[in-house]
Amino acid sequence: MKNFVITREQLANLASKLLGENWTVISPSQNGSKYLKIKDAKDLIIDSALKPTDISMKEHFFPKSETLFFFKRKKDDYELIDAPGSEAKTVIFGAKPCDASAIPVLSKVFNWDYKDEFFNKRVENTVIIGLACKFEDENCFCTSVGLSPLAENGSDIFLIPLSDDKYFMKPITDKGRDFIAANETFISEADNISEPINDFSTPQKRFSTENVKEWLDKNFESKFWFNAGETCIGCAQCAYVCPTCHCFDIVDEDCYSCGRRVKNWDSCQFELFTKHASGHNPREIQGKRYRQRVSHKFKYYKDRFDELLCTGCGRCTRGCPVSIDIGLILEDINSHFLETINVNN
Amino acid sequence: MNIYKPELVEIKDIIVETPDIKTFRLQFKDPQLQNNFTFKAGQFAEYSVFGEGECTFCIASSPTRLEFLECSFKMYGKVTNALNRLKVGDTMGLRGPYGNYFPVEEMKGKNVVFIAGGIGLAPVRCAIWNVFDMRSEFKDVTIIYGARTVADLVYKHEIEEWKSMKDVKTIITVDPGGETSDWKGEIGFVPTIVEKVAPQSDNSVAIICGPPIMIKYTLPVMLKLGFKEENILTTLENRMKCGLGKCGRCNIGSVYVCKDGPVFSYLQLKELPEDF
Amino acid sequence: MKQLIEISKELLESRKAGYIIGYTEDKFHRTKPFIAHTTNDAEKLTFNQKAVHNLAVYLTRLPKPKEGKIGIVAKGCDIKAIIGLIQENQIKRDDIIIIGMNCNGVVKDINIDYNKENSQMKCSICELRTPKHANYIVGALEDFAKSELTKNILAEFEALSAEERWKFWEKEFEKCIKCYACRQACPLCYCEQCIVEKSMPQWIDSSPTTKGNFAWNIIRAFHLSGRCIGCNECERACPVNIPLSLLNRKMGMVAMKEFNYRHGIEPDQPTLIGNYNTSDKEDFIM
Amino acid sequence: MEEEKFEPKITAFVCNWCTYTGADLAGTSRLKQQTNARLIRVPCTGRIDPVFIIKAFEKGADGVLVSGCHPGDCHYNTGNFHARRRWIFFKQLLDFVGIDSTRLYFSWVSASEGKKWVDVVNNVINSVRAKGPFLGYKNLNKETELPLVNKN
Repeated sequence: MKNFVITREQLANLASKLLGENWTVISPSQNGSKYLKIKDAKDLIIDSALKPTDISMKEHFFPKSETLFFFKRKKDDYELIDAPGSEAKTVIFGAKPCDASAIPVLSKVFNWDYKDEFFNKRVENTVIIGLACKFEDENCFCTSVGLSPLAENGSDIFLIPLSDDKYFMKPITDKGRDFIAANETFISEADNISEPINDFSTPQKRFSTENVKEWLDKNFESKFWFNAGETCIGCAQCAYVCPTCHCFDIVDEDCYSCGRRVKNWDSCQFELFTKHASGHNPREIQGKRYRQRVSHKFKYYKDRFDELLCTGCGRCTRGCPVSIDIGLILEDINSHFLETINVNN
Repeated sequence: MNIYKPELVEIKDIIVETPDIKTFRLQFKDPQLQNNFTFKAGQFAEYSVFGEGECTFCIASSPTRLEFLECSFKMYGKVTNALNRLKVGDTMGLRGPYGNYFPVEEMKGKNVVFIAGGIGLAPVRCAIWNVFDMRSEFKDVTIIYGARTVADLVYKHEIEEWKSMKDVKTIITVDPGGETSDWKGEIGFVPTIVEKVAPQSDNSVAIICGPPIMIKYTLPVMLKLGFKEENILTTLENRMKCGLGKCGRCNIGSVYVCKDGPVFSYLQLKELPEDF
Repeated sequence: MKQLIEISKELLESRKAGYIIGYTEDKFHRTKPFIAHTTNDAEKLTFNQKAVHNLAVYLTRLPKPKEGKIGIVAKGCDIKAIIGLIQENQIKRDDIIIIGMNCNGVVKDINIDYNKENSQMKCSICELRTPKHANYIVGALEDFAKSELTKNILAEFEALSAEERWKFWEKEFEKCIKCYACRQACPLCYCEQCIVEKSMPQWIDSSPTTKGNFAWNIIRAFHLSGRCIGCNECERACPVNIPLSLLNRKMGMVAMKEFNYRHGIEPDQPTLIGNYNTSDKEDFIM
Repeated sequence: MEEEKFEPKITAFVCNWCTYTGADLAGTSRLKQQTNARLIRVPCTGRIDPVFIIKAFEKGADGVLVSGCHPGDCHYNTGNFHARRRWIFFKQLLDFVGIDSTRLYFSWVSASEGKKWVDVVNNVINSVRAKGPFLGYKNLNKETELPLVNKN
């Protein structure tokens, strides 16, 4: 396998060239709020130490609002018109491992039976250039969910900093290899340089997801949930900023002669999410809704798709208006599990 | 392929069942689709009124009668109210069929008991006609149907037809206080009537559908009568949006009701977390 | 915080309070809302400069205690919200026990310790550091580093042309993802059914498009006109950092200028919206 | 070219008891008025939720007129007093977010003021016509509209 090296300047030149060829170029924004479409290569941000953006990268694959089709009324009949899909070739520079690794996880639910072509087309058209992460705060727990600052899952190409200015460039997928081949003028081959050894401070592993799952298997009715969810105000910002939360709503918007059907982000934290027409609500209190969120991430999705629905990015904790820390909740679950083992022994 | 895009169907007929329940007879606008459309008893579909949204109901007609596709709905929210405003000849959207179905093939050679309450008769009716159209392959058939009042009974004409059939035992009941002066049927809640009728439980399959409270009290009666847990079938009515196992709304634990359901046996229900 | 814990323990032990809404600290030294049900829980109660959350939000969201009143730890901002709720007949003063906290300013970002940069503007102009209407007053007032009021952002913003203001909000509202965290974090947003959840007809588009976002944010601000008590929790809750307090402050200014009114000051004062005066100005009416 | 053809669309929310009757009187008295205003009858000005006005702009209104009974004449005694207080806030809020609040007109027109109604409507229509189309909201609609290619 060939090794490649790219400098910061070459990355900017590459972005510039792609912009010239009408590619959509995305990078974390200057103010750290989100992954942004950039218009000028000078806005490209490649920084390992960057704090995860306020909202995750998923919006470029699963947008907050997406037209499914338009409908046009014609006398007594209707015409359904497909929404023009985005065919633009897209590249994302500097994706955090905790963002990039969410894409294959999401892909499972969007493809397990019926295939969501809106999502798939975007994934197909996008080259994700991941970047090793040198950020850590008390909210991060990627190592606890089986990832790491060097996790390559989901990236097509992975960058590891060699110095402030130079990156080791590792193709991961065929799409990544093709991208490198197509842009080789910007990339140096470097057989004499080998993959840098991990000199990253890795976040300490805080809990075992196996333990958590085993506890969740048996404690659906536990009082724990009602304490954990007691101070939750049900605002759902956690779900909206999450790289893996994928629940959505489908609504129609009308304007007399034509209208559209739209798919919008939604969340299990809302009371209305599961409320039946009859008024019966399976999850009528916040504790149950909080249980659903944690269980879906660490049990249900694992049971169903053999993946954890969490990448440990810590966004939900950083943004929570009432400072609920999912990491601490999971640590609690972990220690509850260990207690039960000790009791049984 | 856009999995969220419905096909266009035309309303061929509207039957007013009760003041707030209607049945639509639908046909695909595209004749080829109409010819090729098949489904199984118990499956559901997504019905849309453009500009208002989509709504999930079971297909109420039998898969043995494919000339029309029927759905019955009760006016409750935004979409069902919009459906209520539609007229014969109007166009609406339909996606489906989705979900699993009643194991009609496996029920052959067995006694069949249908128990329904209120609009819960819709999915059961689909199975009833399916069974009737192959009547010789099943043993005894019993129908127990109840509603709050006489006016709330749906499919009134068909009920009369079932009653007149010799090889079917049809018991209709209304809740106490819901009867009229000339009411000749039973008076009492469905679970009580089931216990009274006590259908044969050996070599029998029961299909139960109705409001959650009815199901809750009927299940113990069925067990008491000796029905096997795997032979008590019901359909779950979780809120759904996509019907495709994507939107996450109908989750009960790791089960997607829209894909793994809506038909569940009591044996399966027992294993699910109490989240429905 | 010994005094706070002692009062709380006494209230819980005597069953005068069914539970106490307060703050606790986690192992990362972040202060967070906490409901103390037992005297053991009460040991964990605390109060400090990171106690930024407005606890009054729980008064309309938590189930009533089976026995006793609701105890609530409240700094100035929380008090204003509580009084506001009393003015609007959502709670009764007699149903709650207020443990008032002398407040020495609160942080903007809960993950960072208090300092001049990580402080809230509202604290620099606070008039309620020692809460009124409380059953108890706990803690001592100390000097704290206030953020400087170097410029009046509101006045600066109003000096812009209408077109510039529209452009500004267009850019801000475009970001909105309709998570409704602003609503949920607001102690004065307690409607059983919010207007965005009314679907027959759908008054406010539920899609997070710029158009729908304009409608939502304008109506949210309008519904808080003359009611907002200025705790800034909506802005802190917003995951995409829309400067919502700008709207709320403007509406607060209107209430002050036109009616000389501030919400959440006196429990007996009639609310502004919901009452009228025959001499209200009408120079804008043809 | 476009501007020459511009005819403003006005949505008028009028109260059932005074202004609507006043407008009726204008009709029965055969008073001529311009026809750009679409009247929406509501029970009382107190019933007019500001969200109605937002909706009107969303749906393409170039101007909105709100009209009801004179203060003191309200059929429900106090509806228009409550409404008046709300408008004080709403008008300034619209201004603050950069929506031209001069496109929002308020008036008191009683059941006997057919002539005043005609004057009010004509004034509103003329002044909105002078302002031109309300582009702010119209441009927002582009995001959710059927792409032009398919419009024909």
